[in-house]
Amino acid sequence: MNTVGAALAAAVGFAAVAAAAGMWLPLRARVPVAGACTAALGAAGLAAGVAALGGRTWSADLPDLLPLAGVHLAVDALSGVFMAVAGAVVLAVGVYGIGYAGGHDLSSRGVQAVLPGFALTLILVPAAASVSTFLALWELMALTSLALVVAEHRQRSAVREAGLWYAVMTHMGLVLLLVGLAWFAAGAGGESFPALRAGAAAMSPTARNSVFVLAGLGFASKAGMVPLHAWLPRAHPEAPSHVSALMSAAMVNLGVYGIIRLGLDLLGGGPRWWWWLVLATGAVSAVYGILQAAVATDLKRLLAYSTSENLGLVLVGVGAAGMFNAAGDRPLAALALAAALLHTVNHAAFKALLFCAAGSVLHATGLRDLDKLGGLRARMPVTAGLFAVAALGAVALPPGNGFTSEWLLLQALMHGLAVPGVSTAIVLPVAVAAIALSAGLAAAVFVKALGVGFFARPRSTQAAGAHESPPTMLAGMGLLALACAALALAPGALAPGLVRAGAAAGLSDVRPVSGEGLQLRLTQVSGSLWPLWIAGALAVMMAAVSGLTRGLSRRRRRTQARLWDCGGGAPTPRMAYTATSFAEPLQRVFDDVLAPEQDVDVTPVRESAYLVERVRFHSRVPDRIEHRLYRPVLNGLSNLGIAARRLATGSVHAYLGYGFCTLVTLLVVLAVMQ
Amino acid sequence: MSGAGAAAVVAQVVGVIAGAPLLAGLMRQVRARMEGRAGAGVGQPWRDLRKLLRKEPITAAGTGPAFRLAPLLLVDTTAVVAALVPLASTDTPVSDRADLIVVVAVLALGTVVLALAGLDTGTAFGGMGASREMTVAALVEPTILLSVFALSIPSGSTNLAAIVSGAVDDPARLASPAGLLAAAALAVAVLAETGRLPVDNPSTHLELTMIHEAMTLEYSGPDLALVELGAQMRLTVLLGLLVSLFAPWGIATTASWGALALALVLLAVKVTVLGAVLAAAEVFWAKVRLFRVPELLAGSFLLALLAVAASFFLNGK
Amino acid sequence: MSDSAYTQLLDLACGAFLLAAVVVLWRRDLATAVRVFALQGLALAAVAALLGAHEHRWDLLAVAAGIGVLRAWALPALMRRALAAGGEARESQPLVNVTASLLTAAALTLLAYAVSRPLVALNPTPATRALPVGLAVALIGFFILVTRRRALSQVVGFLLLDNGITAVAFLAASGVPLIVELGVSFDVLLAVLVLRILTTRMRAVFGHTDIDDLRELHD
Amino acid sequence: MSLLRKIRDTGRVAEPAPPRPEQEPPAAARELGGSVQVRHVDAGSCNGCEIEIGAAFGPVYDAERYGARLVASPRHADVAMVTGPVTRNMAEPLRRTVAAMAQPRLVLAVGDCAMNCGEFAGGYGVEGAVGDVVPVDVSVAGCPPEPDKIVAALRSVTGR
Repeated sequence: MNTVGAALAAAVGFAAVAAAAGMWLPLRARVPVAGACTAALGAAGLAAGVAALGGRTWSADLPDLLPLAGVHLAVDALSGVFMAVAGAVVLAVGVYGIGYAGGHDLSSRGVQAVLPGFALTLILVPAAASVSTFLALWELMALTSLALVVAEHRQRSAVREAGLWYAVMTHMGLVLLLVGLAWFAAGAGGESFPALRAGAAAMSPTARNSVFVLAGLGFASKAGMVPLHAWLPRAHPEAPSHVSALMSAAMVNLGVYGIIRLGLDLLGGGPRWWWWLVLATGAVSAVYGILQAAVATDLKRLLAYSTSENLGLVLVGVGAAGMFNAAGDRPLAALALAAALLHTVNHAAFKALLFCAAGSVLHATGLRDLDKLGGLRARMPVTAGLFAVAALGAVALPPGNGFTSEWLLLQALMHGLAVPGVSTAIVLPVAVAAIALSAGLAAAVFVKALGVGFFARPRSTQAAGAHESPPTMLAGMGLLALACAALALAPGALAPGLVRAGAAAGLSDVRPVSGEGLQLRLTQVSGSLWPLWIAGALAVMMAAVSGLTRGLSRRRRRTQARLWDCGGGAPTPRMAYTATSFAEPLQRVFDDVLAPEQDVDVTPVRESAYLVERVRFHSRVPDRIEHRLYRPVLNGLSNLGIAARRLATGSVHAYLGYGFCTLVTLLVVLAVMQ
Repeated sequence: MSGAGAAAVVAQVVGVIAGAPLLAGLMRQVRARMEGRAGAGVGQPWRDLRKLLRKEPITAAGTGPAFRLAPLLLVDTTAVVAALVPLASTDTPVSDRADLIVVVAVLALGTVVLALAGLDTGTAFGGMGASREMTVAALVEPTILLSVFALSIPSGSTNLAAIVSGAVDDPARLASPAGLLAAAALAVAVLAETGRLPVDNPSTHLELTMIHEAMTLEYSGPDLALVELGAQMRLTVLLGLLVSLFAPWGIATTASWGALALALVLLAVKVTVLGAVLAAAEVFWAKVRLFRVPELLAGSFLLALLAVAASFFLNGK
Repeated sequence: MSDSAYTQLLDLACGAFLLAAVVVLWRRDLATAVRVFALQGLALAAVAALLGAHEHRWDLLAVAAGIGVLRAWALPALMRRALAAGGEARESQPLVNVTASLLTAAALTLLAYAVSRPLVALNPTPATRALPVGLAVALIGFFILVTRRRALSQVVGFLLLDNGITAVAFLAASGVPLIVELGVSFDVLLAVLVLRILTTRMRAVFGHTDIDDLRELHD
Repeated sequence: MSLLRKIRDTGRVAEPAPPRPEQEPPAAARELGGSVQVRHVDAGSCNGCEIEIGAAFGPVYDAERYGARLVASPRHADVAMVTGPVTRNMAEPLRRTVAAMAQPRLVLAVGDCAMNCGEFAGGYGVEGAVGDVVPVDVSVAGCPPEPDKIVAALRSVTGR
């Protein structure tokens, strides 16, 4: 029972204690104790992940725990990455939850008991080593997260609708997963992952392709990829913020883990078109997600779409890794996979912090709409500062942590041309363009979120009445900010772990990335990134420039003055740019992709049609894919339902007749088919 | 190596800081002469900066740290880029850290911080400028990164020193279609990034047509000096980058003092010529409506994509 | 008991079994239907007894006796009491006229033979060769359920279906374990009780037991 | 290319610079050191002075060669070039504009209306001359003043 096993056991123990505390302790003690135990659970998960990243593998079989097939657990470096990420996020969110759950009705027994369960499943899913264990934990995760998503349904009716969407789509994904993995287990003649690995080669290509596509669709919908992303921008805004932080920073990564484990490790790579599909979905999700984020005015909906974008970038990395592996260039594949994993870690850090900050804004003002916020920097300086740190990570610019992984991803794609084949020559530039566009738009999105949301003056009474969040929330967010800073300045520390994870996923053991300044050493690729040096240079140069200007300028006393109002009287907060107006140029540039809807209704005065009493303008940017894809499907189903209702005539004979006819036709078919 | 290399870095930074206003003055002078005016002389920008440094700094009520730090960060990021980019010599202590993607990202950081400052004032013009600036910056990003991709193919790395020394070794690479296409794409991207004429008119007075200028309406005194210096330095560094990428003759590849001095002189000449050509060309251009800018950027994106395709299909890497 | 006698008796029993089902389909009069159903119960008991004797398994004989008691005497008695409680004795105009139903019964029997050919090929003993008969009776029972209007004929159809299934069980695998047999029989008994209560309530409400009046169960 | 040929043919349009005005620049202008950014404020003018100011910054008189430049925001400006009598509704905006300018700042009153309400003296809508609303440092007489007088006034501020 090496450190990984001990840590996991501790995690399970803490989860049990936390759940017990959540259920039975009185209200006042319940939230702190449950929160503390959840944080300890996260710490244990983090320890397990880091130990696994250090190279220690561990496996365990508990035959009697799950009735038929028993529980098989195995932890290697690849699952270590995702366990460490989940553990760290659970640790921070556990601490944050103590302060956040105080308000709303999140301190009820149900929520406080289910949260540790959800956190535990997040840590255990990467450790599953057999199809039945994996599916059991996956379903447990889906159920607990659903219970948490609808935690606030008494307050807002939209929560119920979001919960419905979330439940239906997660379980449709589970069905796909179930069919895919069952087919795989049947084809490979074994249920545990080692058996699957052994049997995968013997399976027929059609079986392998359909297993990958089916299970891949299930995992892609969990990762929020575009055609199946509709639940993400609905569930995240309605879920309590610390739950959506957990979901966005840890749960969606498991979709990526699934694709890597299934595609690269269990199925052993597969043909090139698989990975072209993964890359294409990732790129399309990245661009579409960030476009929707650019025009979103609800802060948490914006962050949810940004999750879809970042996961898209990760899948571009995974797709590239698969393509290079399929073309035989294993070191480059290891590099692309390392980039994808590093971006997953970075995204988890800054996205969790963003959601926690959005939660503390919601906690303080009760608002999520950026158009009504504003002026929070003066009233909530610490939250604004932490949001800025996370936004710096999210815009993927140098001192931030998002930049290191995006740089690595671009290096992997840019040096993919050495791989023979025309398809890579066409796919890679388009992928680089997609990443670049999404990075550019991400910058616009987070300037909007930070600038419109926090700066200038408040545009509503609630925003004006905002107050700083309680200390535990700030502590939770502080932990995440430290993680962001550490990842930004010293990503090299993660390099050996990522290389081991790549090897565990079946790629080469050549060390593409080395630590100490995140150098790149490959046969035809050379390049190095010195994030610490860049941050240092920026700081030194800043000091020099400010010293120089202070020295040269004659009048040093700063005077306060009113804003320049073109002489027409003090500008009211309503004149400032809101999220909608900020996004208007982008919306107009991409209007054929976004298809915004605007309706103006004019109510004339009763006496004469020429005198207008009131003009109401309403503009909305619907999610076009939902309109084009989901609505027809739902309409089709409801028409089918209506048609089926006509069958129910009420006569017993008709019903018996239907049964009889189907039986007879089936028998005829059976007879004919012999 | 370190003596001459370090000197090269210092020379580059000082050269860019000192030379940027002169280049701006020269461009205004060329433009004035072509418009028949006498022009205010090349030293006018320096006089403006000196006067602004003497004036009283005013901070608008209700603005936060973003408003105060943005001018510093704008000059700071451009100065760090000036240190990184191999304008005068490719063999400097920082040349292995000069990655083209890092350079592009550091410049983008300056744009983002200035946009945040525009929003921080809370005035209508600040928000408008920030929104337009971020839209243009978001649309320029694909073009720049694809031209970086095209440039990195022949030398196998995105490290600037490797690209430039590679270009110095075999100049045929620059005449190849890939090189020309990448140059055209990067040129349009530089115009958009620095807010020159087709995209944004730097010398406009009508607030509604501004992009870059609208964010800085609230600055005065030393802050305004830094903002103007930052804009001019950004133009100089990017023109220098274009010159060292596509006309690298005379750049010092060895760390000898003589080569360094020659390289500095040649750099100044080349950037001056390029600035004059840009100023002359601007006389013929008019500012494009904001919603025709995406067409311009889409065109340059296509050029960059063709550059990548050309470099792949032609030399059959 | 010599093999040839055993096979002849078995075929005789199965023939009677199938014939009873056809006669129930043919005759519209409910009393005769119940009587013929009792005969079919006896035929089924005979099949079970023959199998038990042939394979010298005493539990089978006990099961055969149980079936005989239940399906030849108990269920018909219950149905006769329901008939005696009043109401019409004849089946009103069924949905499918008698000739068409007889032709359908023929088609169903052919279908049963076609479908069970692979089953018989598995282990061609005299018992399994008669398997299609059980399947045909089950299908005919289902057909009666679908096409007849009277509640009582529905009961008869249901019981025919069950007899068919039990016959298939016996012929294919010489009977199901005792426990399963007991369970099934008990279910059948319960079903008949429920249906009997249904008929009495229908008669109380509608005055007749025509199924078509149960129309409210739709939107 | 016809534009290029036109540029070559027209050549320099700006007239040779007249000698520098010998009067001392006002106290506040000494720190400007040859670079003046001007913010034009129309406080109720009949637009005659605006045309002349336009001519002053045009190619012929070319006030820019002496270091003067029109800017959009008073924050950037050193000189507020005010034209026309100050009407009642422009009084407060004019005060706010001058207050928004960073020290050292000057006010340049252009035209008779700015100096002493000119034609519109005593009008019911007129608050007074520019001098009554904000302290004036330099003033240019004339209705409208010739462009070279405006350029001379600007040169007295820039000192070039």
